[in-house]
Amino acid sequence: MPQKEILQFSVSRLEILDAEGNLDADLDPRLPDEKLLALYRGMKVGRAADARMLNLQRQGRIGTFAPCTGQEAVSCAAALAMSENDWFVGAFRELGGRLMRNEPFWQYLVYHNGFEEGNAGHESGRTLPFSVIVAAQTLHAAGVAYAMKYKNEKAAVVVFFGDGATSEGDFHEALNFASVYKLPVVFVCQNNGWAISIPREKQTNSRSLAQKALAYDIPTVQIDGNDALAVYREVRRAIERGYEGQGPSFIEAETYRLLMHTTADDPRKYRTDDEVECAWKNCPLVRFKRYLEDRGIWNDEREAALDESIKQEIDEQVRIFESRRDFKNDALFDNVYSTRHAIIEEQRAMFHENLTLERHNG
Amino acid sequence: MPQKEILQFSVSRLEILDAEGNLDADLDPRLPDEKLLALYRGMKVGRAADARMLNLQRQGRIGTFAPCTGQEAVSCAAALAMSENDWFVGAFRELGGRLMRNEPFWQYLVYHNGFEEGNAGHESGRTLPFSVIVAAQTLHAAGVAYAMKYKNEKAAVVVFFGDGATSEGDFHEALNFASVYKLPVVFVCQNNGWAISIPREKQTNSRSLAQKALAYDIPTVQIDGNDALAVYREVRRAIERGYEGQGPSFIEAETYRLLMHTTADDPRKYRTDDEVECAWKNCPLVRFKRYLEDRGIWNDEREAALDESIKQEIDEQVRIFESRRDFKNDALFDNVYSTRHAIIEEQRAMFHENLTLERHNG
Amino acid sequence: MAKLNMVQALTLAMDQEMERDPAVVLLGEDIGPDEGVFRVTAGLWQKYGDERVIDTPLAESAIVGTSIGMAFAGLRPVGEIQFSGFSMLMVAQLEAYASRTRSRTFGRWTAPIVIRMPYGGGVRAMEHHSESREATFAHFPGVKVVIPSSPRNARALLAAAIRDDDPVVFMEPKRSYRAFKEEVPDEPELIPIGRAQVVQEGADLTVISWGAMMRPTLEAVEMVQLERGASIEVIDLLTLAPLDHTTFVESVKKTGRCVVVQEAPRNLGIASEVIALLNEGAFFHLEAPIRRVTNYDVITPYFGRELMYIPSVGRIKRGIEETLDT
Amino acid sequence: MAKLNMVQALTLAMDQEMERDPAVVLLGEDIGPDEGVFRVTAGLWQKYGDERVIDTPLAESAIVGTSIGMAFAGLRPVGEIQFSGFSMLMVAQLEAYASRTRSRTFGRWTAPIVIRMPYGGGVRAMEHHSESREATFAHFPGVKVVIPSSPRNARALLAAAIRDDDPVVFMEPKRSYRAFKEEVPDEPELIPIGRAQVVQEGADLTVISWGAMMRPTLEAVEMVQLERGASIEVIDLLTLAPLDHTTFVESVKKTGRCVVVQEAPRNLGIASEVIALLNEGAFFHLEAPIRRVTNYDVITPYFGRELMYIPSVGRIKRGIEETLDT
Ligand SMILES: Cc1ncc(C[n+]2csc(CCOP(=O)(O)OP(=O)(O)O)c2C)c(N)n1
Ligand SMILES: Cc1ncc(C[n+]2csc(CCOP(=O)(O)OP(=O)(O)O)c2C)c(N)n1
Ligand SMILES: [Mg+2]
Ligand SMILES: [Mg+2]
Repeated sequence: MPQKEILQFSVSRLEILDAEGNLDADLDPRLPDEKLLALYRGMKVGRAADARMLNLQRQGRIGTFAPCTGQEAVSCAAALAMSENDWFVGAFRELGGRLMRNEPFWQYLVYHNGFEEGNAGHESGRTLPFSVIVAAQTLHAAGVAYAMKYKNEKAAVVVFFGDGATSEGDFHEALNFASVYKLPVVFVCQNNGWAISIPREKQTNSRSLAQKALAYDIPTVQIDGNDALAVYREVRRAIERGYEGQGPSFIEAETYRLLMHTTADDPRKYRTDDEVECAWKNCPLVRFKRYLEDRGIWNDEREAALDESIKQEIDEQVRIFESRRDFKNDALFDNVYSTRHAIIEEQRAMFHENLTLERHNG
Repeated sequence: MPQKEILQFSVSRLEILDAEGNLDADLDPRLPDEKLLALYRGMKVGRAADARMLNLQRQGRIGTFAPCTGQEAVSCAAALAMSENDWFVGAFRELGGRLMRNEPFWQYLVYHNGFEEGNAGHESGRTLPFSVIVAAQTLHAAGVAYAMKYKNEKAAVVVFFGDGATSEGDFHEALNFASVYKLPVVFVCQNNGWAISIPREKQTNSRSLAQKALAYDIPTVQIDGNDALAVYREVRRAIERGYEGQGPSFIEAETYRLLMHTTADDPRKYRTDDEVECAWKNCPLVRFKRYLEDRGIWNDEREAALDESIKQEIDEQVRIFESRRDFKNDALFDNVYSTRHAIIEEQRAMFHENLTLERHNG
Repeated sequence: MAKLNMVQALTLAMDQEMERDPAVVLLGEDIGPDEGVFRVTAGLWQKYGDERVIDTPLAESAIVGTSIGMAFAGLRPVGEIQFSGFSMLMVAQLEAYASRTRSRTFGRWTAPIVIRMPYGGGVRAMEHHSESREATFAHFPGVKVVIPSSPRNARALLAAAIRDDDPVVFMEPKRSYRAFKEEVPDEPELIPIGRAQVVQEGADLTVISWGAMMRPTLEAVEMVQLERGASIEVIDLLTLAPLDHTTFVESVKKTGRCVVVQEAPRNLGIASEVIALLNEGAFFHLEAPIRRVTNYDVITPYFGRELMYIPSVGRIKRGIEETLDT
Repeated sequence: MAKLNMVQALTLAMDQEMERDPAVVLLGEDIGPDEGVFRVTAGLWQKYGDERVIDTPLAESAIVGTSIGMAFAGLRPVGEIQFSGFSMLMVAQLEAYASRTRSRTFGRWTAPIVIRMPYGGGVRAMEHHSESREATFAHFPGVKVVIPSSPRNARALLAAAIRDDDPVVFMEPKRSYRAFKEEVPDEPELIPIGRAQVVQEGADLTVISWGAMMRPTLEAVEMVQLERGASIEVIDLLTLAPLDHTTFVESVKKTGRCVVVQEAPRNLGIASEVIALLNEGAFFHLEAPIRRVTNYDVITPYFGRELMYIPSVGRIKRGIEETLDT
């Protein structure tokens, strides 16, 4: 009864639409035209919004932010695959998907201009706000999913995180928790090749990130994350698995961060221009556009019209953002607790006194 | 290019000496007699020491402790497989192995009688003290291994932890860290079926714990942890892999906690007597004794002599323990920092004053 | 009305809150069939089942992190950390999310979770099982920290914590778990979080304490009163964050003298903040330095020596006497 | 002797310590080719290579936990936490192992590690990038906490921290990283850990601060001195744990008045402990309440409002004036 193999595992990789625009017709999810167009628009909006933010940041009109350019297919196709009842739990690099979930861009800008008001009040439903502590949100996703299961709601949770996030303890605890209770969580790893300056190969010694899920017996797949059709298909399947009580799924979406980590970062310090140039050839938008053209539902004219409409939309949002500058100075005191407490209110009074004196003196 | 399998993994299981004493001669590590006898003695000492502690605890002569009965093969055979230069990094359930590493039992008792002196001063070399925070020590093991590699020492680190520990974030971070730097760490998971009241099946939804290592591309194996020969063989192989710069290894040793979690625990609340009775049939000592007998190097007479010698040894250690009760009251102030600080010394003075007054008044 | 010890009173609170509100769920290590290592969840798994009394994997960050997610989605999770010594593993989730989600989203998202944990020494426990870390949690803006001192206030405070819309770290003095019984009304009772209790009024000196230190404190106070006829006001803080400074500032304005009794080490404990607030609010009424009777700034001693380090009745008594004499 | 900013001074300290002692290794996220997100490790990876300047996976508990292991085995690891906002993920390793290994093993094992981290606000950083959590670390017995305020003392304190046989949390005021330059001697220089520095002597009032608050504090002090001819003593704590209370108690005994300036929220900050110690050591010399000029007990504001909340020169000045006038 010596040594014997008791368990086998494998990781497979899925690509539907490659960088050259070749399509695997069998796997094509055959989305209706209006969905395809919505997806393309979403990705284009994400790209354009990113570019605008870069401008605003350089002009000092907003603060540091993490651009998403190159990764639009992941969050946008996932957002398309989700219903309103599903939960979108992001980190900080899902601009396209967030906007598709109806988060107003002007609020996104308010937030990135340093005001918590950017997280407040908009009715984007089940989209959780930014999460900066890497991997922490994976646990929130598991908790939300527990609540959905507990309440017997037909709803799944799609949570996004990077390749770097897979090294954190919270990531591990979240996958285990989701697996133990068979929770409807779709773990979407945006493997963009880098965690700031750490390349994927130094982040972990594993041959894939998809295989991380084997530790928990969670169904897993690696996909080309710049292939919006593959993202859509796998996220959708995973959501349905969640609805059916089959538990969590894991998706490694291989993509690339085409720009800097954040606007405070200088990627030249750790990667070559060549690598980046090469990566631009895999741009998720280019191949998707070709796919639409091949289907005969797209042409240069429509492209121009779309660009114009997006520009107007973004202009409008920036205009709203610029007009929202009347923020209460003492807002931080408002929500320390759900009810007022003497110690906070005394400090609020001190705060006002100080501000008044400051104005008076300065 | 549709969907294709890109990576295959498997987990195998190894047994050499089964519960009935059947031996897989091909896999038998063929240890020389004196090593076999040392190993048997080590396991017996562990068992007897455990029993004595249970007595002492019931008499109130020591405090709460975590018995190891049933799991002796894991830490003892691992200790045998290690050289003095290798590091033994335990949790709290490796009594047998610790004693084989020359940790004096009387010190172990001092510790369990509530005095930090039990961790102090003994020259057990590269054996780290007790670690209570579950899984935390796996990171220390990785750090020690980094130092060994950095210093070019021929030394590996064997770290022990339970099935429950595999759920903690630190466990995950340690495996990843060890894998990234190809560190000479042997991760030994003592899967004893329970984490206090949580059965292995509820701790994780995975079919094995061995497969946890697949996430990091760390070589892994599941073994019968009550099979001392299997433990020896795999730990030894893993240590050598470490020496050769091949990085970490993972071993899931399936065993069983025959007694309570700690003396403060009542296992009847969560598991049946039947289950426990069944598990006694797998006792690692019984089969090993039979193996020795089959090899013609053991008999009842020797067993009786061994029992007597162990009893004397333990009696002697308990005697030393009982004689070491002259602990400094203010010892806690001695090692807050490496050098004296006014604030601590002032408090030491207050402490003495208080003790004096207390004695005076009470 | 039944006579309950603190463990029973806590169980009662959870039971009644679970009956009242199906959104209340419990999660933690060994809280199901094992009923918690101190049996605080006794009978609840049997009554409410796996889905509401959730035995979790061994992962403290997960207990709090998933609680936060559950709360986002409308549940009222009550997480148990088996001993406060393991609570450091979850402070990141507490500090970065539970404490500030309300503020950073203007109330769009909130994290009404309770994190229960036994704390403190005196029960001859293993290493890392006897810490008093309330100040660590209390230092994070947005977190409420509550510590009961008796069966009755434990029940009423835990019920209030579960109904509270903010994250509450609820620390249970394990030394008091079974130390004594008290009449606890059958009907749900609430004590507002954020208020200290004047346990007894007095004119000459104010003693402030909380949790497991209340019992030796009251004993010491009684001795001093008997021996010297002094009139001593005693305050049980009950909530450590946000502090009810009004109550103790008013008290010390009246008495002019104050002793703070704390089980935790001295440096940066709750007593430090109490003194700072008294310095600000009652300075001109102080007739003597405020005295701290606390543990020392050493690691929490293993049980062989712990009782020499935790404030004793004698030390507290001397602290009061010396302050009266200054 | 060269004029360096704080970043350059810190780099110099690490470079010289690495040259001196091959046991010194650095580890952290992005400290290699990227040279740290603030470039504090500039040139060190190029000079010392992968083995001594270790780019780690994204895992803070691992950075500290493996540092502890390295220290057990004779290395002198200097870990970097990218921003103090992420440091909560490693407090379990700090509290349960780094801080107490020496005590719990009577020195048989020790954890001489340094954990560097930038802290504090004022640089318009993202959320969770501007906290001041020194009190969290300082509350753990056995941990030393050091915060420099200038290039020269940053270099000398970091060198001392690396040579120190105890775990040191070394917090770098990122607002001061490039704010100004100072002459820094070429030769290694050490400042003993555990000692505060009297920056200037004075007779009427003592101002105590540390880190990034030293600059606005000194500015405010100068204004008050000019405007009112007051004589003000200024103390830079430098070490937050263990506190050098002798220095500030003696000072306040002399001046009778004190203001503590702190960037962190008020509740349970270092200022609270300073006040508690002054209450104990200088009570009968105090002529006015000790004043705290601090942030408020709210979450660390996102950058849009942060400068309204962090103590400003004006607030510090008023704090001093009002205390002089009481
Ligand atoms: C716990 C924690 N540690 C460190 C950081 C600093 N940091 C922000 S993003 C980042 C890299 C994240 O890499 P990855 O997960 O791959 O996401 P990506 O940025 O590539 O989208 C780091 C180190 C953080 N935000 N949180
Ligand atoms: C971080 C942490 N959480 C909880 C505990 C309490 N505790 C001690 S042992 C234990 C179970 C450990 O199970 P396992 O890892 O399987 O080891 P075993 O006790 O079975 O040897 C628990 C929950 C702890 N010591 N540390
Ligand atoms: Mg990445
Ligand atoms: Mg176990």
